[in-house]
Parts: sequence; structure tokens; C-alpha cells
Amino acid sequence: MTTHTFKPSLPPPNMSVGAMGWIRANLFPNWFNSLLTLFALYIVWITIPPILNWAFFSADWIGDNRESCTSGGACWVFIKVRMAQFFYGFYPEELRWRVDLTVLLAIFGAAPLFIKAMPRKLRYGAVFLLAYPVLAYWLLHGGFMGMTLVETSKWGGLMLTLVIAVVGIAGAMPLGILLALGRRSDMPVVRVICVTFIEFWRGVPLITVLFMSSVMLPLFLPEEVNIDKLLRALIAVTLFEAAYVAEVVRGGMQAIPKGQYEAAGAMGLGYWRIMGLVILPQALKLVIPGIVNTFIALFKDTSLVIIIGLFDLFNSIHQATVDPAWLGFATEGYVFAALMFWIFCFGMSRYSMHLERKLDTGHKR
Amino acid sequence: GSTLDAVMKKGFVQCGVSDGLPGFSYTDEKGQFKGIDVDVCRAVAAAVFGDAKKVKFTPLTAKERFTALQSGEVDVLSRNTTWTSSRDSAMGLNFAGVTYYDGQGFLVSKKLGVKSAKELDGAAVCIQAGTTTELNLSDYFRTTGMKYTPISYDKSDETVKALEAGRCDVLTSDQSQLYAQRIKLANPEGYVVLPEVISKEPLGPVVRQGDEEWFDIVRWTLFAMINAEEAGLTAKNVEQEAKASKNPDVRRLLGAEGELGKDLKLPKDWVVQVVKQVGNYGEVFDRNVGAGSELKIARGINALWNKGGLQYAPPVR
Amino acid sequence: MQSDAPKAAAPRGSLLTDPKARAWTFQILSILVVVGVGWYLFHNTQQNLANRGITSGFAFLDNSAGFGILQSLIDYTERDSYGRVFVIGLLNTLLVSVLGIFFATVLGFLLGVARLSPNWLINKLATVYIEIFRNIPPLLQIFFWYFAVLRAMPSPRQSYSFGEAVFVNIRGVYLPAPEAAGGLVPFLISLVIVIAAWIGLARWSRRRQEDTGQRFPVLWVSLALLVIVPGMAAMLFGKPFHWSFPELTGFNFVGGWAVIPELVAITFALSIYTAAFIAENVRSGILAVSHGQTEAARSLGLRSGLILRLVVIPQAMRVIIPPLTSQYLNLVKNSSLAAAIGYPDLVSLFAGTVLNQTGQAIETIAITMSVYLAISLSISMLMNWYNKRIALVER
Amino acid sequence: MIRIEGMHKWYGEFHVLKDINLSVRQGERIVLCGPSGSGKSTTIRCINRLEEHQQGKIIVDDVELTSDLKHVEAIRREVGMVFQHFNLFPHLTVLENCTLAPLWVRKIPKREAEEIAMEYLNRVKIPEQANKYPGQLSGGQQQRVAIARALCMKPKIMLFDEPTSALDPEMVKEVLDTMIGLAEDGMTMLCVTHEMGFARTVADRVIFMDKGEIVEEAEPEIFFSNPKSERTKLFLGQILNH
Amino acid sequence: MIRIEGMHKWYGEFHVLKDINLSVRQGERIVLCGPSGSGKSTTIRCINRLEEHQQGKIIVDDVELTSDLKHVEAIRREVGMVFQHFNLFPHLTVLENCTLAPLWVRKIPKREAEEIAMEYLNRVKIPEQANKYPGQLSGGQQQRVAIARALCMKPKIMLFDEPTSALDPEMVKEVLDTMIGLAEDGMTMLCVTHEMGFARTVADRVIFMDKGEIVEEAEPEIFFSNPKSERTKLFLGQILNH
Ligand SMILES: Nc1ncnc2c1ncn2[C@@H]1O[C@H](COP(=O)(O)OP(=O)(O)OP(=O)(O)O)[C@@H](O)[C@H]1O
Ligand SMILES: Nc1ncnc2c1ncn2[C@@H]1O[C@H](COP(=O)(O)OP(=O)(O)OP(=O)(O)O)[C@@H](O)[C@H]1O
Ligand SMILES: [Mg+2]
Ligand SMILES: [Mg+2]
Repeated sequence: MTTHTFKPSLPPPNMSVGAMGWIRANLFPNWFNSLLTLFALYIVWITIPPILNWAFFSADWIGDNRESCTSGGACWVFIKVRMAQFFYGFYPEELRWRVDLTVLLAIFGAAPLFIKAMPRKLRYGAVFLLAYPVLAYWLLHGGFMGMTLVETSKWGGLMLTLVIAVVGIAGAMPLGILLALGRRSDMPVVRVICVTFIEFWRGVPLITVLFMSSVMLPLFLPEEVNIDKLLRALIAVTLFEAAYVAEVVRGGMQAIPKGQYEAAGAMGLGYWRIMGLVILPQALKLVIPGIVNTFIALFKDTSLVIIIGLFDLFNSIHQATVDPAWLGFATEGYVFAALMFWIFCFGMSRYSMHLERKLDTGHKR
Repeated sequence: GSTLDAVMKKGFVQCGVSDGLPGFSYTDEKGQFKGIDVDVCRAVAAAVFGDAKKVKFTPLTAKERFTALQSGEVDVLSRNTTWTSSRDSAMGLNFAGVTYYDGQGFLVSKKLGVKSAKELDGAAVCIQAGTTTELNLSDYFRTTGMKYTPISYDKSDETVKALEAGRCDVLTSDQSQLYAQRIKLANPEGYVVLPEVISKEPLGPVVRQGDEEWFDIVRWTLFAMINAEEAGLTAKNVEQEAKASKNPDVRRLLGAEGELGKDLKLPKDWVVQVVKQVGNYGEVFDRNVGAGSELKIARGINALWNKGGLQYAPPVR
Repeated sequence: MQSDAPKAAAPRGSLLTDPKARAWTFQILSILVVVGVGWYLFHNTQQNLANRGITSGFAFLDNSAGFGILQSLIDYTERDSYGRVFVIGLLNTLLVSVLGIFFATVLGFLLGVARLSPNWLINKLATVYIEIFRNIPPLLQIFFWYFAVLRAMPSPRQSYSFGEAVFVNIRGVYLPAPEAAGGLVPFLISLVIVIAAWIGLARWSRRRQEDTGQRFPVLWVSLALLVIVPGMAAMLFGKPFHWSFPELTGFNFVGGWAVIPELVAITFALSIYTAAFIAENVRSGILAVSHGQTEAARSLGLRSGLILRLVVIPQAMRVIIPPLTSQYLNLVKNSSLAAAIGYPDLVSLFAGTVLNQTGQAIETIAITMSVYLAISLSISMLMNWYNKRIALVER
Repeated sequence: MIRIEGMHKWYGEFHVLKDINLSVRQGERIVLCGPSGSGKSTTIRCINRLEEHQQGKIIVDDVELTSDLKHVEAIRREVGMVFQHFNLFPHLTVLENCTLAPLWVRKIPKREAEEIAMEYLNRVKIPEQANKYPGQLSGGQQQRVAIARALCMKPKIMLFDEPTSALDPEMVKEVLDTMIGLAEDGMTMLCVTHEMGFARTVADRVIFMDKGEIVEEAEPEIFFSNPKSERTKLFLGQILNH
Repeated sequence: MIRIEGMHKWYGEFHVLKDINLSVRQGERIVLCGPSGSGKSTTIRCINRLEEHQQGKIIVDDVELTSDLKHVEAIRREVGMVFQHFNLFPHLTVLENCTLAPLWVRKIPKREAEEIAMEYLNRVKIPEQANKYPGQLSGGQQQRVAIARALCMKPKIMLFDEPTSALDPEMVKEVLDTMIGLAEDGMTMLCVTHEMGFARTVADRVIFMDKGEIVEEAEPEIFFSNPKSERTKLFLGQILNH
């Protein structure tokens, strides 16, 4: 009997590892890919330097009127001067702290929900979800309990964008869940009503919906009823978004095995308890990424309120670009708008991917 | 129900205005609405509530405006809207009067070297969609037998941007607007308004049909402003005159005599409030589009009838 | 024992506690609520329309429109009716949708494949593209491209000219357009013949491959035929068309075909935006085909092109189709944003200008919404049908 | 406790259960067996109305099972069920799984419900797992939690639907032991299983079903040693030689 | 048929295969075994270039395996491979799976390709499944289709990478029988498997690998009864006692 002696591991031949190996494997593995690499390099070369040059190196940052923009690059002065309007719209200057406070409250109020070890998270979450909207309405709109009233027509900019997006998704969630339940109900009439509702909203463009809400809704209501323009847009966005949320939630519910319904039923729980205590908690957790994606879509869609003359972030910027004092800086305006939207959407999509990964592994264990 | 009651109940007049037309209605950098059309609304508020601030503005595109008025979204539409027969009848609207006698014209770049609208054969024309302008343009080119390419945008701002970019050769709109839009160009001196006026464009506030009471209020608010100018009442002197004037015309107008206010279901001193807070027609014109503004449009046919113009208000009696 | 159908049902409970009875009560109630709300809205609308003296009905569709339209695929003059304007708007919307879907699909597939490329640089470029464009609102992109296109283009007098036949300027891209001439009929006939031959050839070559295993270069032969036969027809019977060249007269080019910048911008923006999403769908579709499939195919000796065509794509398509469908739907719906830059699509022309000229908001918006709804439903039905047809057969 | 009289059931056109008659006395332990698809699961699922029967009578604890929700709820409160695939709620901890129904159906105060739950978790020998999630437990542990969960409702009858057949062999024993313990404490049990050892030790009666009918019903000694019917013999031959 | 000389392979910095020397004669049947991660799969995957080796020579049927695509294709045509997870094409029927490569690689007429396919499907005893899709077959049937698919290219050598380890126990036999049949017909085979029974019956030589090296190489009788190396003995002890 012999004992086999294993040979020592050798380092790989130098062409396959290290910087050279990496370059060979990732950039020039064969002639076709080498061509592609050169092509890509060319694209990078013709796009990046001019963009960087325009946006940074020969851009103007200092000053407060168009005369400060002389260098031929981007005129960020324009953005700087108008920044407050892009953020707050026409919200009265001396009251803007109220907007800031609302945002801060949202951030610090919601933060504990993301802390793992937080005790009584559920109860806290419920209280927060109930209390915050009232608080936010009081702060932003006012008109009672000692807060001076700020008309919604003065709201604008990023603040309005956030209001529409957040209210839209918050309103769409419960409605969407109900619709999803309805679509999976075994009552044919309820199912037909829900399917019709969902398919209708998913089939028409948001701008026609907004248009309808902004100018036609009063035609459908008795003459004395008068609903705030922003509120009507919010209702439209909520209904529209609810249809999308419903489909996402339905997907999650379909992934819950039948045994869960049966086990809960066998324990004597009724329909609403089965749904509320057993099915929805699991289904909603599964679809968080889907909901975040819906939210991203909604966030981008808020830009359409330009159609009905609300001054959201995009419309504020658009409006500023036709100001005679700053004519000719539309590109800067659009780039800034794009950047703002991008930061929010990209951030959220990363978050959704992170959740997806987290939930994915949680599923496998 | 009655618009007046509804307005009284909610405590303000909801007024549809343009979304950005210097001189007529536009927002300054503080977000305050300004312009002739805006002042008409404020005058209505001053008449109804005695307070010109009790008015809310809804910026509307040309496309949205009639629907918004029909649906009750706004109580009065004061958005440089042309008075036409079909709008007055089929659409269920009523025009309360004329705030500005206008006519459609053309704005072109000087570089093009065009001196007259007759030379515009084959031109690309920027217009605002859904206006009478669009129809007049088509009529004009049809009658003159010329060809054109219409490029229509929702917002007047976009027509200016497109003209500036060179997407079209000509911008057509009501002449007053052309002057307003010209100052939105980076280089206003590079553009001229052609001499031709191709249509009649009486612009004025509009209300829904079927509510005579409200219609009368808006109509007489406008007339009161014109009559005030004719009678020499201004924001400065109107309060004084209300007390001191011996002229029966003035006394009737300002509520010292007669039943004008009561008949219209308005307070007795409503005209005083209108003139005091908003001004007479001449003042409003001057401040917004005339000599006192950037536009510097001459009164022209918008002068009072006794000064060679068309502005003529029925007497108070 | 032979099974017979259920006879009498088991005893029922009372109306409130019996689930079936409860379900029916609930359903009847919901019908009542829906009908009630519907009737309430209808009633209000009726009342409001009557009170305000607003005309209603669809008679306006026959009235003459009286305004000009920038682009129409069918003949149009100002004397034509609003009904025709509706058709023009619809066709323009369909045009943008079809072009957008085409370019977005092509670009999306390329990007999706690039995203999986082993080439680091290509991979990263594709990633950057996708992350940038899918996170910016499409409306913003439409505006940006429109004004970017406008700004980059010269005035008609300084047009870029390609061989004095194609001109590019701010008013659009002008191409020579064919106009019928004497030889047109023989030319068309010869074309039909070539296409018929092409189909026959393809059939024959498939059969030949099945019989002998040899493949026939159908594509090349057919392309050659396509050039030669109509060419000969043209020589024998005279020119099929003469070309109408665009020409600068007065302010603008006249003649030829013009592609307006609005169309270019909206197609460009929608394709770029949607392609970013399609790329992600394609990527996950391809990733869903397990590596083992490619290895099995490779070990059978198939070349990489064939592996892609015969093994990977057919399987990936099954995963790609459903999300692709919703992207198509989104693109069609997003095409309504064309209104923002003055492209005469359905929303802009019909729900915009016509609505405004006639004041009949309810009718025009209802028609517009139904059209989009119909397009959406037909695309989903088509895609569902296709999806069912290609579904994998399982136990 | 349970009386089934002339019960029939159809799935669409398919006659699954044909004239089932069965009665279970308090404290009795019954094992149901039979080939796959013979209707065992369907039978016990009818007892707590997871399936609806279309003819005949089911009377549980003196309450007749009709479509009246009141009756259904009353019966479900008294009948615990354990499934083949455990069906624990993955988003709740073991303890929460056990207290869910007592809290929401029996409306017991939380403190008390948790005490009861811990008592039963002790009984199935996994009190230390109370705060884990089902996903963190082995199959055998999960099934024991499922048994504890059913017991927490203090049911008068327990139904088991092949409780061990989804388990790895080494875990079968721990679950069977739990069930035997339960039987020894006098619980009324109706058990679908192929564990013949279990049937022999515990059952008061074994019932053999085939093609939707009860073919044979006997005490275990007689059932295994001297089955009456040919079909039973065949089945026992297959299952015991396996 | 196959000659491997001094082959080395690295995954990044990791030295997977160290100096592999192996030659297989025509008609020889070789079983490769060894602990998990020892490089068995990697070795046979190098033979038809599913992995690239970085040093040494691989010569198959007189063609040297280089990165020249022509050579790679030539070799792949002659070498059939069967995978652990079957890797059938789920979108094609069994028959289409079998005719795909003959049609597109060998350019055989369709009729003929189908005849060949049916012949081999007969050989693996599932001609009746020809028009079903892989998803409709059991694991054992799928693996037999995979073998038939490889055979349809009339390869000179067949590589098997743990063909039975993803199968339920009752299906292992049907696949092994098929492979034994193949061996009896004289096919050159290189087989990674832990089925020692199969190795004993069929193999001409058994090769034991560990840590990327060939530790021992012997005829089966000698290999199993009297292994030379300590390492082999340990491995055999583990695997046979299982
Ligand atoms: N929801 C259903 N719809 C239609 N047929 C069904 C349904 N559930 C079960 N069946 C059929 O009813 C018959 C009895 O099923 P059941 O599950 O009661 O059998 P079982 O004796 O429990 O079998 P197993 O040992 O496989 O669990 C089977 O033929 C089955 O296919
Ligand atoms: N693509 C890869 N990249 C990096 N390492 C790899 C890769 N594929 C395999 N390895 C590593 O190479 C070693 C040999 O793998 P190989 O699959 O050849 O082992 P094996 O003997 O077939 O084992 P098993 O019996 O588990 O299939 C293992 O340590 C494995 O982790
Ligand atoms: Mg069963
Ligand atoms: Mg392996």
C-alpha cells in the first residue's frame, strides 16, 4: 500500500490571470470582441469628454443672472437661482420650513421601521401610517389648529411631485389590495367588476385620465360639488395606480400555496381573517419589489401633470426655461430635471433589487 | 343652481386664465397672476365680494378652456378667448363683452426678408392648437391660394420656442399676443409683426349659458370699468367722487343713486370697489399692455368710442 | 357502482349565514351600487349638459374641420370632416407605435444581448444606458430629444444634402418619392412573380433539406432575383416610376417624402426609453435558459449561431413575451405624450383640437379612451394567444 | 362524536365518495387506509368542510354540518387538523402560529393563549423553538408544531391526513411518537396513514377504503391477520412487503 | 482514441487539474471516480472543449484539440456526451431532440435522421414516447432520451457525467441497463459515476481521481479488491459502506 503524494498547486500561466489576463479575457478574447471593444472605446471617446466638458470644466457656477454665463458650457447659475422654486413651487417663502419639517418627519418617523431590532414594529408602523398623513396635511396645507392655510395652487416643484407620488401609492395600496382580492374572489359578479375596473385603467393612457379628472369630472358631479384640482389629480392617479398595484398583489397571492388557505380555514378563521392574518402578510412581503417598481413608474408619471397645469418638478423647470430672462438654457433645465428624477428612481430601483435579493434568499432557507 | 350663490358659498371666484401670456395673464416670479384677463377676474371678485383678492386662478391651455368652463371647473373664463358664433351658441357659452379688440397677425424673423403676409406661400407656420387662429389661418391661405405647413402646439410658449429654433418660418396669433410673445424671444429686435390683420378677434370673458344673473354681473363689471374710464373715475379718485360727485351718471354708477347694485344682487358700492381695487378700463389697459407695460401696445381701436375707438359701454340708467 | 350526478343538495343555512346566499346578496348589492353610481353620474351629466346648453351626440363627426394638419397618412384638406381627422390621428398614433415598437425591439434585443456580453466594456456601456434611460420620465426625454434635434439641425437653406436627393434640415428629412410612370404595371407584376418565386424556392429548399440534407442559399438567390427580374422588366417596358426629388422652393422643400422632426423625436425618445426595459426583459429571458442547454447543444456539435437560433431563443422567447407585451402596451400608451411636442397623434388632434373646436369633451374623450382600450386589449389578446401556442408542454 | 350517514361526493362528473357510513365514538382512534386516490383525504376533509359533500349527513359533536356558516364554524372550532405538508404559516413564529387561532377565533387573552401554546409545545417536545420561524425547523419539528397548533384550540377531535408521508424517514418516528402520546391521553383521532405499525399499536379500528367506498372496517388484530375482503388482502400484501 | 498528455487547468488562481495523463483505446470502457470536487467532471468536459485546458495536449481520434474552431467541431461531432441533468431541449419533442444535431450538423436528410432516431429510441426502449415533450417524461426516460440523442450523431466515443445521480432510485436501473447494453455493443465509453456495481460489471479500467490528480488506475478486480493507494482505500470504504 502506498500513500499518494499530491503534487503542489502551481500558479496559472501568466496569460490567464492578472491585469493582462483580465484584459485578454474581458476585452480582447477574439477578433470579433476586439472590434466591439474598439467600437465601444470610440463611443466613450466621442461622448464622455464633450459631456464632461460641457457639464463641468467649462460650466458657469457663480453669479445670479444670465450675464454670468459666458464660457459656453452649461449655465448652472440658472438652476441655482431657480432652485428654491424647483423645490417648493410658489409655497410662501416664510413658510417653507413646514415643507422641510414634513420631509424630516417622514424620514425620522419611518426610520425605525427599517431597524431590525425595533420592538413592536407593527404597532409603531400602524400608528405612524395613521398619524403621519394627518400631520403632513396639517403642516403642508394648514387652515386649522393655528396653521395658516396654504392653497394647493401654491404647491409646486419637487414637493408637489413627492406629494402626488406618495399620496398616489398610499391611496393605491388599499384599493389595489381590495381589487386583487376581488379579482380572486369566487363571486363572479365581483370578479367581473374588478377585472373590468383593472383592465380599464391599465388600458388607457394616464394623460387622458388626468385630462378627464381635471376638466371633465365636474360635469359628472352635481353643480354644487367642488373638488380641489390637486385632489382630483390625486384621485385620478390613485385609481390609475390601484389597477397596477392590484395586478402586482394578485401575483403575490397566486404564489401562496393552497395549503395556507386550508390550514387557516381548518382552524376556524373566517375569510377576512384568513386574508388579513395569513395570506396578505405573506403575499405583500413577496411583492414589495413589485410595489417599489410601481412606485417608480408612478414617480415618473407625475411629470404628466404638466398636461393639467400643475406645477410639479418638471413643469416648474419647464416653465423656467421659457422665462425671457433665462431663454436658451432649456438644456440645463432638462438635464437638471432628468438628474433629479434619476436620483430618486435609480435609488428606489436599487432598493427594490436589494429587497428582491434579500427576499429571495429568505425564500430558499 | 345659481353661480352667484355657489360663488358666495365658497367665498371666492374661480377664474380660468391663460397659462402664460405676458400682458394678458402670466405669473410673475412670486407666482402672482397678472394681466388684463386677470384684472377682469379680480374686478368680478371686487364686485361680488368687495375684495379683489377673493379670486382663484386656474391656468388653462387653449384646449382645456371650454371644457373647464362647461364643466363648472371655473366660474368665468377670462383667457383671451375670441367671441364666435359657434362658441356662443353650440358650446353653451355666453360672451360677456369685449375686453380687447384684436386681430390675427404674423410674426416673422427679419432675416427672412418678408414684408407682407402675401409672400408667405409655402411657409411653415407655428400656431397654438385648438384656437380660432388655427381656423383663420387655414381660411386665409385658402382664400389667397397659398400653401402652408401648420405646426400646432398645446402651449403658446412652445410656439415661441419653435419659432426661435427655426422649426417654423412664421408664428401666427392675435396681434396683441404677438407683441407679448416677441418679448419672450432672446432677440426681440430680430423679429417683426407683419402689417396684415387677417381676422377679427374680439376677446372677452366668457361664462356658462343659462345663468343670466351671473352673466349680467360679469358683463356689467366690464361695462362699469369702461364707463368709469369715460366718466374719468380712477382708482385714486373714485372714493372721493363717490361721496362728492354731483354728476347723476357718476352717482348712478357708483351706487349713490339708483338701484344698479340691487338689480345685479351686488352690494351698493360695488363699482367703487372695482375701480378702487382694480382700476378703470384705461388704467388696466395701460398697466398691463399699454404704455405702462413692457408691451407698449397703443390703444388703437381699443380706445373709448369718443376717442376714435370701439370701446363703448351702455349707459347706467 | 356507476356514478350518477348529484341529486338533492345538502340542507341549506339561513340567508345570513349560508355562504352561497350571502355571496349572492353581496353580489346583487354590488351590482346595485355600480349601477347606482353609474346612473348618478349619468344623471348629473345629463342635467349639467342640459342646464348649460351644451350640444351632445356624435353628429359633430360629420362637420367640416377647417384646420390644417401637419402630417397625415391619407389625403386631407381643411374641408374634410372631424371623422376623418379622427382617422388621421389614429393612423398617426399607430404609425408612431409601430415604428417605436420596431426600433425599441431591435435596440432592446441588442442591448439585452450586450448586457450579457463577456466583453466588459460593452457590458458596462449597456448597463449605463439602461440605468440612465429607464429612470428618467419619458415626457422629459421627448422634450429633450425634440429640442435637441431641432437645435442640431440647420435651416432649410443650409440643409445637409446627400447627393442632392436626400436633404436633412430642421423641417425634417426629405427623401425622393417614387411617382408612377408607364412601366409601373409590368414592374409590379415582375415583383409579384419574384416574391412568388421566393416563397416557392423556400419551400423547395426546405423539402430538399429534408430529403438530402443539403441547404440551398435561398436568401442570396432570391435577393439576386429581386434585383435582376424587376430590373429587366424596367428595361423592357420602360421606367416604373420617376423619382420626385425634394426641391427648395421659397421657404421649404417641396416634393418627395418628408419625415417631420416631431415624428423623429417621438419615435427616438420612445424607442430609447422602451428599449431600456426590453433589454432587461431580454436579459432575464436569456438567463432563464439554463447553461446546461447551451452545453448540451455545444456537445452535440452545433455552432454558436445555430445554438442561439435553435435552442436559446425559442426558450428565452417564452420568458420574454409576457413582459414584452406590457412594454408594447406601455409604448402605445406613452405615444400619447406626442401631444406635448405637437405631433398630430390621436390625443393631440382628436382629444385636443377637435375637442376644443367642438366643445364636446365627453364624446371625444370617450372615443379616445375606447380606442386606446381597444388597442391594448387586442395587443394583449394577440400576445396571450401566441404565448399559449408556444407554452412548454409539461406533465 | 362523528356520525357520517350515506355521504356522497362528486367532483364535477366524477363520483369520489360513494355512500360512506361511519361513526366515531368519543375517545376512539381510527386509522383510514387504502390505495392512492381512494378518497381517504376527501373523506376527512369533508368532516371539517374543506370540501363540501353533496348528499348524506355529517354530524360532528351533535352539530349537523350544513352550509350554514355558524355550524361550519362551530365544527371547525372542535376539530383540529394536521396536514401532510404541515402548512405552517411561514411569516409567523412557532408561538404565533400556535396562538393565532386561539386569539382570533376563541378570543382568549394573549397571555393565556401563549401559556397554552407553551404547554402544548412542551408536550410535543420543542418548547425551545417557540420563537423561531417554521422555515428554520426540520420537517419533523414542523409537523410537531402543526400538531401543537391544532391542539391549542383544544379540539375534541383530531384529523390527520398522512402526517408522516412528506417526512424524511429519520423524522417519521418523532412525529409518530407524538401522535401515540396523544392517543394515550384519550384524544379522539381519525388518521389517514400508511404507517401500519402505528395502526397496530394505537388504533381501535382500521378502515380500508378503495374507489370511494369503505371496503372493510375491523379491529387491527383482525384487520391485519384475517382480512375479509380480497382487495384488502392485496393492498396489505403490497404495503407490508414494500 | 483519446490521448491526454500532461494536461493542466486553472480556474482563476485555482489549480483544478494537475498533470493529467490518460489514454483510451478504441472500444475501451473506463470509469472515473473520486470524491466530489476532485476534477472528474472538469476532465471529461475538457475532452469535448466545454472547458478549455491551459497546458498539455488532448488528442481525440487523431485530432489535436486547440482553440481552432474547426478542430473543436470535428471533435464534438465524434464525441457524444450525457449530462447529470439530462439537458434535453424542453421546447422540442423527443424525436426533434434526437434529430436536431444530425439535421443541422451532419446535414442528413430529415427522413433518414428520423429513422436513425427511431432506431436509437427503440434501443433505449422508449419508441412510443417519440412525439412527447421531455416535460412529459419521467427522469429515467429523459436520461434515456439524452443517451439516444447523443447516439444519433453516431459518435465514436461517449462521455457520461454522473448520468444516474439525479435520478430517483427506481429509475437508476433502467438507465444503467441502457449503458450496459451500449458497452456490450463495443462503444468506447468514459464514464464518471459512483455506481460501483456498474464499474465492476462493465469497466475495463477504473480511474480514481482526487484533488485534480489521477491517483490510481487499475482494472476493476484489482481496483476494488486490492487498491494500491491509501487514499483510494479510504474512498472505497466510504462509498461501499453507504
Ligand atoms: N379538487 C379536485 N378536483 C377533482 N378531482 C379531485 C380533486 N381532489 C381530488 N380529486 C380526485 O378524487 C379522488 C380521491 O382523492 P383523494 O385525495 O381523496 O385520495 P386519497 O385516498 O387521499 O389519495 P392519496 O393517498 O394519493 O392522498 C382522486 O381520484 C383524485 O384524483
Ligand atoms: N466554473 C468554475 N469556476 C471555478 N471553479 C470551478 C468551476 N467549475 C468547477 N470548479 C471547481 O473545480 C473543482 C473540480 O470541479 P469538478 O466539477 O470537476 O469536480 P467533480 O469531481 O466532477 O465533482 P462532483 O462529483 O461534485 O461533480 C471543484 O473544486 C469546483 O469547485
Ligand atoms: Mg390524500
Ligand atoms: Mg461533477
